[in-house]
Amino acid sequence: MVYEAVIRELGGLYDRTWDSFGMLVLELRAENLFALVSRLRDEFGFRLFLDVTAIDYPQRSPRFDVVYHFYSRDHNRRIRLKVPVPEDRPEVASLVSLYGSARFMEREAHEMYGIEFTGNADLRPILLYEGFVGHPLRKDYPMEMEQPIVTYRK
Amino acid sequence: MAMMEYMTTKKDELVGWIRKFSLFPYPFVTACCGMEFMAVSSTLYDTDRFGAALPRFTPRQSDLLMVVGTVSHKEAPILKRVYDQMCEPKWVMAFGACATSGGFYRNYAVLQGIDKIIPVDIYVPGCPPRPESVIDAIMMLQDKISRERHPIFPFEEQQPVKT
Amino acid sequence: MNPYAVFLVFLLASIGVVGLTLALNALLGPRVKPSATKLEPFECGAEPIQQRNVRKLPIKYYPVAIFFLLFDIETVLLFIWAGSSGHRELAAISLGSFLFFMGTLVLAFVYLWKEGGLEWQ
Amino acid sequence: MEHPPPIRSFLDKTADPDNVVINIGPSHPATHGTIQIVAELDGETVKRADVHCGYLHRGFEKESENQTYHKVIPYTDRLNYCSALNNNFVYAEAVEKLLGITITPRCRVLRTLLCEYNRIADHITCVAASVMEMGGMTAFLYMMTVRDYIFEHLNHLTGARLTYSYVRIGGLARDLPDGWLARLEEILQFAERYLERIHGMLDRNRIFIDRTRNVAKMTTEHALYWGFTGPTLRSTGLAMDLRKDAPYLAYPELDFEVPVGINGDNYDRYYVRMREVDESISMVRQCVRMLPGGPVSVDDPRVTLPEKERVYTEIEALITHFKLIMEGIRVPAGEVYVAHEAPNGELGFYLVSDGSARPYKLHVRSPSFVHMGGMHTLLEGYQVADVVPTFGSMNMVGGECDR
Repeated sequence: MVYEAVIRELGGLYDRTWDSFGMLVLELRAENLFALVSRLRDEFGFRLFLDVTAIDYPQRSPRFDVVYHFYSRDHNRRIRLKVPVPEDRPEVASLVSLYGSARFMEREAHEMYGIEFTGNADLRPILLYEGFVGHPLRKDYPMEMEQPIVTYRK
Repeated sequence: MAMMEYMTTKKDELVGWIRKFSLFPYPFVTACCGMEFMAVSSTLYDTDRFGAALPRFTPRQSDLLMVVGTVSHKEAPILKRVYDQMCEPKWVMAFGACATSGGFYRNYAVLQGIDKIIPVDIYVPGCPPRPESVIDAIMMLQDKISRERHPIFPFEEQQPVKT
Repeated sequence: MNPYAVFLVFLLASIGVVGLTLALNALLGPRVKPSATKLEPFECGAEPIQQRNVRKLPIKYYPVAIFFLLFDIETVLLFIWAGSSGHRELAAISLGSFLFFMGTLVLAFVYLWKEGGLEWQ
Repeated sequence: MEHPPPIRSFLDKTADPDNVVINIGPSHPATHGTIQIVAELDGETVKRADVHCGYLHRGFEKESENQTYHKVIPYTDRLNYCSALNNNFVYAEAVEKLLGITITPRCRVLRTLLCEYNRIADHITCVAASVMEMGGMTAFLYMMTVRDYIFEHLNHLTGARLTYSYVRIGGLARDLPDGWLARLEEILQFAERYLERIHGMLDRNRIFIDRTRNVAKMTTEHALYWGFTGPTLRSTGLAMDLRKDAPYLAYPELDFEVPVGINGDNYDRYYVRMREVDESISMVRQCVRMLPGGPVSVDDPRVTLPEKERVYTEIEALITHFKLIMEGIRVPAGEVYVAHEAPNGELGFYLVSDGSARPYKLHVRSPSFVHMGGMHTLLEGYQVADVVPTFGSMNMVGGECDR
């Protein structure tokens, strides 16, 4: 099974691991994210980059959890990486050089949560528009605060 | 003077009759109502029976702007620009709950109804509306068109221009 | 009814229809001063990124335009030939001249096809 | 201009002066109204394309964080509105996994049946729209007629033509009305007859082949690198299908093949979708044959509403009914990622709950969003007219792409 191989081989790169409904979860620090992901891709065949998103825990000290999902076609298994990131410096290495689908996903996570992806030069807003202030999916952003572009009629 | 009144109403009715049966819609389709627009303009429920099915995909050749689906704040300037570039006389149909009032998306991303940025002539309720209610809305719009006034002679009162 | 009268009626009818529609349009149509946005080119609702519409066009468009013109005018002459084919004494001459005319054009078309003028790349 | 443009493209500064930079813009019939492609053209060939989405971003995640678990279901319909039931079932399975509920056998088979039935409607809509954009109006009208019968038929079951909200956590809204399955068989035969005509019209149609064969070709590595899944990936030759790799619902008992293309161009994507419709029709028939009896919803007081008679007579049923409606379902804390094979590819729901009655975070991994990320590689080098069939064959659905 690929999960035991991953746990054994990549021992030093992650801190904690547990099982979530049949899917291996690795919790790791932001520094060794790039190393872990490149080894996962090359040695264990996790070639499909599924998803990157973030979770906002306003009360917790490392406020954000950047969550990655990968899928390995050869072993038919999924894996989830969780990277706790502090609020003042929410920086994570960008995976643009490893996966093409990371471009759009990282742009979305950047504009929705304010996660900085170092190494991704093109972090323009993708779901929102130029001139949108703030990160709407954070828990402290009020739901109905609209920032209209077009001036309303009288 | 009564003859002149009679003549002008006949003239307005004639112009209204010509216009209401040759509506060229510009389907400004964005979301799920677009599936209903495809259903209403194809064989089973046919808007062509009312002369309103030949979609013109440029605002220059269309006179009915059907705003079909949710208009988000990123889409609002696009809608405003398409409306401005339409030739007179033009009418606007808010197709579906999202175009009418933002639907059940009450959040930072969705424009709460297109009448905040452009004047709307007819609202179609439903999410997505059933084809029958779309055809009913087109018939109501045609009644509205036929009642409009087209002043030529000085003594007729001027029609307020929709801003 | 000398033939020129028929032509005159035809001319008056065409000018009349066009004139009527223009007059009605000017008379009944709403007179609204066009705003700046209305005069801008329509680019699917977005702002046009480049405003320069006078620029060098690639040469590929030119031969395609010429070929279209060539074969379009040919169809115009087709109508004249069709019209004249009914008269007994004219029929033989018009058929011969037309076949010669069409033959040269078909030759040109075959050469053009083999030369690859119709391929886009 | 009185308001700034919503997007900024790198092409307006980096395009070389001889080329034309145009918008195949947001309000364009071929881009389904919500995608803006800023293309740099050299004559007719697209040199570079810059795809912008987000024009239909309706804040699905923010809305679902402020609704109870049952009230999120109507929002999941509007994700991929061509096949609303598939989204419902993925969301419901995510919540049921957290709650530890196993659905009843009848509900399991019925959900599979409806998944495949909605896949037929989605593929028909996709092929109809992309063929109509290439000029095949007759094929469009044939397919719209078939799809309209499917809509009316599902309207008879769920009450809505397009946005069904038919699923409930732990089951379904109601059981099949009588006569529904007989009508289902009629529609399937009707669909097969009409789809033969579509095959007759398109498969060996000179124009269709010239416009789609060897256009927007890609290899499997390229598809995996850009994260494509579903018919777009299978058209390159890799038989990756979640219904076979990680079977869910009642797919282990169904026998079906996974259609696979040869060289991953527009024609293969069209043909993989048409073959998948045939497979789905046979799967629906197998589901109808093996549909077991029994209740549709699991009778677990935490999730399912008691029957109306008991609510009017017994006080406990009234209390559970009241609590379920007013406070919603309490889902134990935890996180789960559930992915099904939606018509466009792998649709994944990542649900994090903190034990309250509202989802703490509900992220949707949407295939259309990833396809838009990689689509510019399929546009560059081809002609402007090929943008339309390529975009049509990717089947981008606005609601699912921008969420």
